[in-house]
Amino acid sequence: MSQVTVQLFASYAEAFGASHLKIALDPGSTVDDLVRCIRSLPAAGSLPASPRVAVNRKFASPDKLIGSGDEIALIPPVAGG
Amino acid sequence: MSQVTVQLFASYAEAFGASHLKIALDPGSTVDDLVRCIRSLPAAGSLPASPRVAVNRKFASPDKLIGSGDEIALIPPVAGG
Amino acid sequence: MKRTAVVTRVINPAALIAEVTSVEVGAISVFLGTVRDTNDGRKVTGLDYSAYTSMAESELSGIADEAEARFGVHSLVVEHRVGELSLGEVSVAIVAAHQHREPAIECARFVIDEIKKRVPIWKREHYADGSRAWVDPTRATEATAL
Amino acid sequence: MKRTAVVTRVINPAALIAEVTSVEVGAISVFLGTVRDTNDGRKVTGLDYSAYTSMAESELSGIADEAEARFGVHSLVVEHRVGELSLGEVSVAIVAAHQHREPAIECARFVIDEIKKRVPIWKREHYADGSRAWVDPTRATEATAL
Repeated sequence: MSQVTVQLFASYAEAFGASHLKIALDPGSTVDDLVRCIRSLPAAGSLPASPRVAVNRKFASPDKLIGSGDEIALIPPVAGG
Repeated sequence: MSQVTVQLFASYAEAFGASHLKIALDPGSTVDDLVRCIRSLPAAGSLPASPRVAVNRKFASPDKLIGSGDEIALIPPVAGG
Repeated sequence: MKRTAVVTRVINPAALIAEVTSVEVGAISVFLGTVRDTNDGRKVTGLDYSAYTSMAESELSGIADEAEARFGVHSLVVEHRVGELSLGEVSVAIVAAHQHREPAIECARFVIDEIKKRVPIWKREHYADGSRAWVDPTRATEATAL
Repeated sequence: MKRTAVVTRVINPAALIAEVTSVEVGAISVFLGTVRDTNDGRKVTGLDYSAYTSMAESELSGIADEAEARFGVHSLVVEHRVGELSLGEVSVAIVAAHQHREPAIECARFVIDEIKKRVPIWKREHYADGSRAWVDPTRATEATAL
């Protein structure tokens, strides 16, 4: 059991009323496991089924393993340009 | 028999050593007739087989009839941009 | 030469054009995104952009690397502005220079298309009634056609 | 708004961008042609452009009308410079503004492609040995790929 910090931005930060979440994960957890944890939170209703996740500033696939020192962020639909 | 003035530009002006030519044409002559007259001139060696001709500031097809008051120009390959 | 940046100040297209100007290039293609007063039929009074800045800079830099490899551009400068923007202001500028025109134009198009897909920057519209809303291009009707 | 011109002075891209900037547009696409120091492998020291000015202005205006009809641009400004140009200077500038990016980009591309086909403007290159030669894109090997 380890705790990761998940950065939130824009509409997701607004939905959770916070700039980050602390999530407890079992060792060997993947991005998909993390997303399921987050989606079980009360404020997660407005999240899409598969929100994009960045690990160490790169978009990560659902099966990517999460390490204890990783920089993790939940990425709302981008709207730059 | 009437005389038209043909404006020359760039490489064509250089080839003829002049900014315009005076060409005598039979009534009812077309752009194609005019081109054949010009190609028969001694300095016309460097002209392409079918140089583009503008009549009244528009590219003209070979069968276009030439009127006495028309503004006529021989247009070298354009190289703007 | 390649430079990409997320900036919080006004973008100066003339300065970016000067940056890529060189006797070695024959074509400069520029794309500017600007703030419109209408979106999806709704009147917009202003915008703010926010970013996951470190990742946005990394993605912009990766896009520029890909663009350089793909189009062989001589130089490429990209700036995306974040923070509060007024109507008519420039939100993003892409300036690509090449010997020839086709790769310069295609490079600028590639960069703006990729930015819209994968740079973590978000736009919030401000409306006349004082309300604000995050733009979601995966939902918007008109924005998806952008 | 549409404006086209053959000019004998320096082209100022920033002024042209300002001309099309409006809260009604979201995308500005700019194409600049600039003077390179090399063509077909030969060192170029400068250029002069000459034009059949009245017809060039008429063709530019016709191209802009076609572009507006085809792409529905909000505004379009085109300037082509003639006379003596130094290396690195801008010979042609096309600035197209639209609500959305795709038509703005396609409009600028269309205009430069059409200019290369049918605007009666001619370019003479100056070489290091003092000689000068008119560029003929129908013959040149590299220029045809432009």
